[in-house]
Amino acid sequence: MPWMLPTIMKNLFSRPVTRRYPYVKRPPFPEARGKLHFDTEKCNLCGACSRICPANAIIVDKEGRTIKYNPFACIYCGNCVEGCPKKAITMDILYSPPAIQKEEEVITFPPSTK
Amino acid sequence: MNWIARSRAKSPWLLHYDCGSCNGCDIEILACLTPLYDIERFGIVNMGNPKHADILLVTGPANHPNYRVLKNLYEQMPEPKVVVVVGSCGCTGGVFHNCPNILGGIDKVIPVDVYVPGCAAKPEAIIDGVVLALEKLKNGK
Amino acid sequence: MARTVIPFGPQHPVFPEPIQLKLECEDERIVGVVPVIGYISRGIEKAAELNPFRNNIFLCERVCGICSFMHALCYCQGIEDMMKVEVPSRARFLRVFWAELSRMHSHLLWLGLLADSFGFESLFMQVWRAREIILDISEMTSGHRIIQSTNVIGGVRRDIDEEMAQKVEEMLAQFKELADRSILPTILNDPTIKERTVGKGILTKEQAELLAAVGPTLRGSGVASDMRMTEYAAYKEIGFEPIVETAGDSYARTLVRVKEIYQSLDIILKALSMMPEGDIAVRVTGRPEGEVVSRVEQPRGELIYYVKGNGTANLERLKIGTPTFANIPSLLVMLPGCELADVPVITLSIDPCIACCER
Amino acid sequence: MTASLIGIAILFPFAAGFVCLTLKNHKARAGVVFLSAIVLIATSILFFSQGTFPLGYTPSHEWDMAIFVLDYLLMAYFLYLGLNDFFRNGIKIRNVSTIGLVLVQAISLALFEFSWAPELPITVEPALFIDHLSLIMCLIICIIGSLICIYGIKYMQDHEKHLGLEKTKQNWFFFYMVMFLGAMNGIVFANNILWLYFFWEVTTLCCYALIRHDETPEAIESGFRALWMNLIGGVGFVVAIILAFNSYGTLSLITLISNPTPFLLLPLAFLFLAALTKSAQVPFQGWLLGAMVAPVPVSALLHSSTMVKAGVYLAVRIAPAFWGTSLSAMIAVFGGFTFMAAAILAISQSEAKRVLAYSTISNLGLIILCAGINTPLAITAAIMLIIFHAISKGLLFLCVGNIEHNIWSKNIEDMQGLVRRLPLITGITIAGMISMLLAPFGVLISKWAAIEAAGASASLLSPLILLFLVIGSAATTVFWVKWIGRFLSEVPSTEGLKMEPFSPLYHTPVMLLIGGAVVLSILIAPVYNWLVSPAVGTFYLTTVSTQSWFFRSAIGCFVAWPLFIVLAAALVVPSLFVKTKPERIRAAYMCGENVEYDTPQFRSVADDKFELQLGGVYLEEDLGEKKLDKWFKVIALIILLVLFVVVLV
Amino acid sequence: MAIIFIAAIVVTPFIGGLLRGIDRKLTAHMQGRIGPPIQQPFYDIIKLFSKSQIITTRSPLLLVYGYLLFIVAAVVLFALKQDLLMLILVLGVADVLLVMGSFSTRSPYSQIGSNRELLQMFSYEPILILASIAIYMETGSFLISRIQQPLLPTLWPVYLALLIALIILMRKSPFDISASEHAHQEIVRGIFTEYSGLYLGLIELAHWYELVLVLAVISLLWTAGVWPGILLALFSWFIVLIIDNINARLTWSWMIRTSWVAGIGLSILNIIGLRLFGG
Repeated sequence: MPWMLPTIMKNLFSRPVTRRYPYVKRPPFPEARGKLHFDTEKCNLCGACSRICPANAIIVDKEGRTIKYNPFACIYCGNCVEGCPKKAITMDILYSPPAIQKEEEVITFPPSTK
Repeated sequence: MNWIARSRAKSPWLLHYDCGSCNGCDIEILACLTPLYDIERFGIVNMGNPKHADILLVTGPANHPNYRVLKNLYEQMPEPKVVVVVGSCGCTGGVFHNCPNILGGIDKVIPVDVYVPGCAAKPEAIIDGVVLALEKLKNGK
Repeated sequence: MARTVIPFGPQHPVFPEPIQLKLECEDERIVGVVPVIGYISRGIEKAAELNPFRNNIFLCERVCGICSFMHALCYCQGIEDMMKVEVPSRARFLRVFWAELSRMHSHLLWLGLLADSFGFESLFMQVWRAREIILDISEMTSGHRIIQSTNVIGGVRRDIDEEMAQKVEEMLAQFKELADRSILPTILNDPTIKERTVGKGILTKEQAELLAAVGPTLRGSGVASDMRMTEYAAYKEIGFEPIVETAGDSYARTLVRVKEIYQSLDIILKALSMMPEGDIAVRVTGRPEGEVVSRVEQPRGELIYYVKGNGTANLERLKIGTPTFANIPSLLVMLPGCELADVPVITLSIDPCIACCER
Repeated sequence: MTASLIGIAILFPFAAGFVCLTLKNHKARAGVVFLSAIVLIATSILFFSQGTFPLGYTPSHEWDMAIFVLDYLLMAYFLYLGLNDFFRNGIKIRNVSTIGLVLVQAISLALFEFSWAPELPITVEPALFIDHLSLIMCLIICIIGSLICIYGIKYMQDHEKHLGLEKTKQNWFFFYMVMFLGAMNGIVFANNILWLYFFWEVTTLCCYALIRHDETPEAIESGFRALWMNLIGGVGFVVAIILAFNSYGTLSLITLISNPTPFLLLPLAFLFLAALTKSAQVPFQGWLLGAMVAPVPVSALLHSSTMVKAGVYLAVRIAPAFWGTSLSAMIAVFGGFTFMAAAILAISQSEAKRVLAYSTISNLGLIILCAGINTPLAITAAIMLIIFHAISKGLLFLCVGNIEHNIWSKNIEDMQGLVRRLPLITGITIAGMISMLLAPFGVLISKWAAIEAAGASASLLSPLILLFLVIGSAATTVFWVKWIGRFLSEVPSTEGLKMEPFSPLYHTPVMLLIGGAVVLSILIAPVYNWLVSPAVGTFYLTTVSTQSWFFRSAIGCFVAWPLFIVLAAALVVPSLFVKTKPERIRAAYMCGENVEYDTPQFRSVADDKFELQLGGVYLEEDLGEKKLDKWFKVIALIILLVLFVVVLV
Repeated sequence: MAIIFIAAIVVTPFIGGLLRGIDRKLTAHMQGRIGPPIQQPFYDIIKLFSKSQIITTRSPLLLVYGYLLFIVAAVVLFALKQDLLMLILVLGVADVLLVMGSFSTRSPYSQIGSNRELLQMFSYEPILILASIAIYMETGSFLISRIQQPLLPTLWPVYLALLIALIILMRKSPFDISASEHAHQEIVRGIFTEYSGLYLGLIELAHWYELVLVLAVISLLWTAGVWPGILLALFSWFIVLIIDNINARLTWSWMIRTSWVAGIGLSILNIIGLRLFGG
């Protein structure tokens, strides 16, 4: 009945609100939570992030000096960012892209200088 | 042939099944249909019926009762079909990795073509994932 | 007479989430309903015993994506109670802010689904278009559209500064304008909507009390009961009156939720204006010991967390009592006698959240 | 030649009936039935090919006397039946009304014949009058009736085996069955109204006896109901005879019809009353529904070629006499109301035979509506409906009988997916239903003609008639298609169809009938030219032309055979293209909880398997018999009352 | 004649498909979206034709061809300006075949959908038949070729009734009960649940024919020249789109009530009027 009529007529004669996503990308809000980045300079491979990760997405290998980060398990909560004693983890504002293969990200650290 | 491939890529119909996610990805899939994202631009329609669908969008990790439902639905879809998993928990188990009733990622039940990470995945990510899936659909898998 | 026995769900376009109703109908009149739940049972309560208690916040947030903030809030309030932590008052106001924001988003989401369940596609689109504004506020203030993830034990993780508050107010005004113009008049007046909802799925006051319905389902039947009346977080300072409708049908429940959207809008604005200065969190040390019951008002009704700690980093027991689970008995009273076409409408009128319900 | 053919058509069945009665041996009896069927079919076809019509024929006057005596004997027998029941079971509606109605009939007839009539017995020249309408009826009776009798041979064997009877009653059964055909031939040939009346009452007797054949309490009750309701028609008949003779001085039906006068309307109205009780129109539909307790061949016979067809035959026969009067318009309204009411009531029925019964009542209402509209196109529609309805309905009853003997149920819900279990008979049944339901089959061509005729009718009541017509035809679609749906509702399976064993006595009649329905529908133009057009042409100017086999009336055109080509293409094309490979077969959609593809089960509570049950729509609450039946009866009675008031005024 | 014959078969689906495409575009715009491109229905149908076939039972597949062929037959009958009433009966045949087809699988939703489709026929068939009779009363013939004058001035109540039938036939809100355009509905595409791939494509194709046919029947109400009729049909089509977007879906009992009281009522009143005041 006519109660919706003004709205649809207004919509019909004005520009659609649709954001043409793949062609027009709106930058995410500055506070948005996205992919993790590990700073190999600051990190001392203490493993705190691995212990507090609720999704088991970070595996720290102290001997091999690598961090395995699985973006397909990460829940983007930011717990590791806050829990890192060295503040070595930062969060991107962009989400991890979809993929055809689930590939873990392996961050390799330079050999220990100490 | 070219026409067929083109049409396949231009007219993917979705089937969405929630396998035990927290709902976050589900409502983001629904949000994709709505004016702001409007995936009908790409000819995508949410069908709700496996027999009409080309893309199976699965959210959430597989568990025991869902396992067979998912298999049934997948079986009832006509070829060519692709499976897109939305959300970290569907990809690997995610935050539910140690829940007792969880089998793990969807790929333990049916073959998965595209993984969309995120918790909850953003509509943009879902659109990206579906576009990736279209490439597969185009070639008739 | 010929009887029809069919499965309604788990994969069914009406339900975004899997639940099955085993329906028995004569012609299209429902004569029997048996709900089948457990399709998305993940075992979160058990998993919560395996995780460190601080990590459980993230697990609880993912009990249900729609009301994730409420779950975390309830869990944090429980732990804080147990550990006798005094939460800073700014944090309490911020909690109210996000709680009401997620209530608005949840109710709008539900309103869209309801519109879609009776085939009113353009209303669905309008509602979800308005909802995007709320989600933008959420992303702007917390970093994510739905899973705000701002609770920690002892307060909140993020702050809202003056500039951001200004922006939120602008966006809310924009939302209000949109809702006033296109959504509210349709829902209040449209005869086809009334045809589909008025008198459908009646739950009387007595039945509602007897079957322990909660949330808008209960308030739609004329019982003024709302956990916010217990004045957790900052509801005491802000002040709160529950919204009650007396008809007890699907339309009454719809009205309750629509009015709550406006109420939440007011509460958010109040919270922003009354927000005191100060810390947003206190540092909490130690391990939880003892047991506690924590209750908050989720968009769907009363949410109960029972937490038992034993002095270790892991909890001994976490029990979640969810509103949808409490409302299913009422649903089974509402459904028999209605038509098959009304099943989606009535089912959605309790706003089922299966993810909550089955954990 | 013609005289002997007439004699065979009427008397041979009586004789054969008596032979059946005396024979105790099943095989011999079957032989006699078979023989009489062949004789009757041959007679009717010979008659059709030899005769020049219309023709009058008067047998010797002894026959008049015989019929005069037999009339009273018959009434005495009815009286005996009523009294017998009265002394055994006490006062009941059934025996009181039977006794009362017989007495009214006998006394008024006796008063008329013994005191007013100038001679005894009243003779009419010619006593028998046969035109194309009679011929069409004769063909229907002899061919379809005989096929039903042949079917009855095997059916009654199985029926009695199922009931576990020790002593067979088949001799009585076939006595009445075969005699019925003779009486019907008598009705359609008679010109002397007294003769017509006699044969009319014989059919009532046969009908009563056949309905109570199984002697269950329900069968006896139904038999009596058929008896007394038809006796109401008998009373109408007697009144009509007296009135007609009073104002006209003759009992020649054909004279009455060809010289209509305003005085005639009242006797015609009473004749119409007789016709509509016989045709079980609302509010007299009770007896025909009750008759469903009888064995299937009886129902088939009552519905297709005998009994109820006598009523509509009479209505169509006397239609020219009330052409253009208000009675005609009221008859159309009455018929239209029955058409609608019966079709709507049929929706809520779940028993196969009751659905068929309501469908018959509905179609007879349509025929009466056409008689009431009374334009050449309408009468054409009425006659074509009589033909095609007889074929299809006879067929459907026989099919249901066969199905009943396979699944031992008459409930539509039990016929779910029967197309897989009994492909042959179910396929024929569906084809028969489609021939009742869809264009371009004969029934629909007739319905098309009826709607166009109703639209063109000049009567002020035509909007009302149209309303009944459109709602009725929509309701017809609903109840047929949902039944077809039950048959078709099958479970996916990789196995091919396996035909059930062919049983000649069961399957031959139905195959002949469905063949007839299809062929006659395709050959609608020749059928019209050879049979219908002359029948209409006796009293009306025909307006239909069949150029290039299109059925073209003055106001419209129905192209039947091109649609048959489409239909043939719709059957042939897919059977060439559609290939079902087993690996492509999937389960039906059950929200993902289907168990196996070939079982109608789903998983539900506690992971158990549950049977999927699917009921059709019955709309019991909105359109059920309980709710509507009494209202329909009241409205029909009011229409009937108005009809008589209109005539009197 | 042969040219009309072939043109009717070949051109009609293109018009129908285009109308469906514009329909989706306009609907999207009314909802504030961009919507699919206008050629989207053609993409859909080609995709459906190219999908692998999965089947439940054999008989629906057979009946789908019948459905399509009879609708095409009805279109041809219209193009050759044949009897309007016969055309409606042929359309009825097509719909019955579709219903029979989806009855042929023991599947809960397709059975419920078929039952509802039957009730839809129950609702709109009387309106169509009465409309043809009203047109007859004005022109004196059921043949389409005899319609020469604008009928709308005297037949406007019939036109309103036909709008109700048009909503039901286009499967639009508030009467899209047997298989809705809106995916989130209680019976999962109801009558079409068990069809897939090629057969769903054939049904879609048949719908295009049906849409054009019904609009063509409406255009008969104004036959002065070519354009007024077409404009009337397009206007009605647009009205239906708007009604679709401002209403909730209703139940079947409501549909029968509306179409009988309003649809049949208007038509009958119109016929009574014609009967009383000339025509």
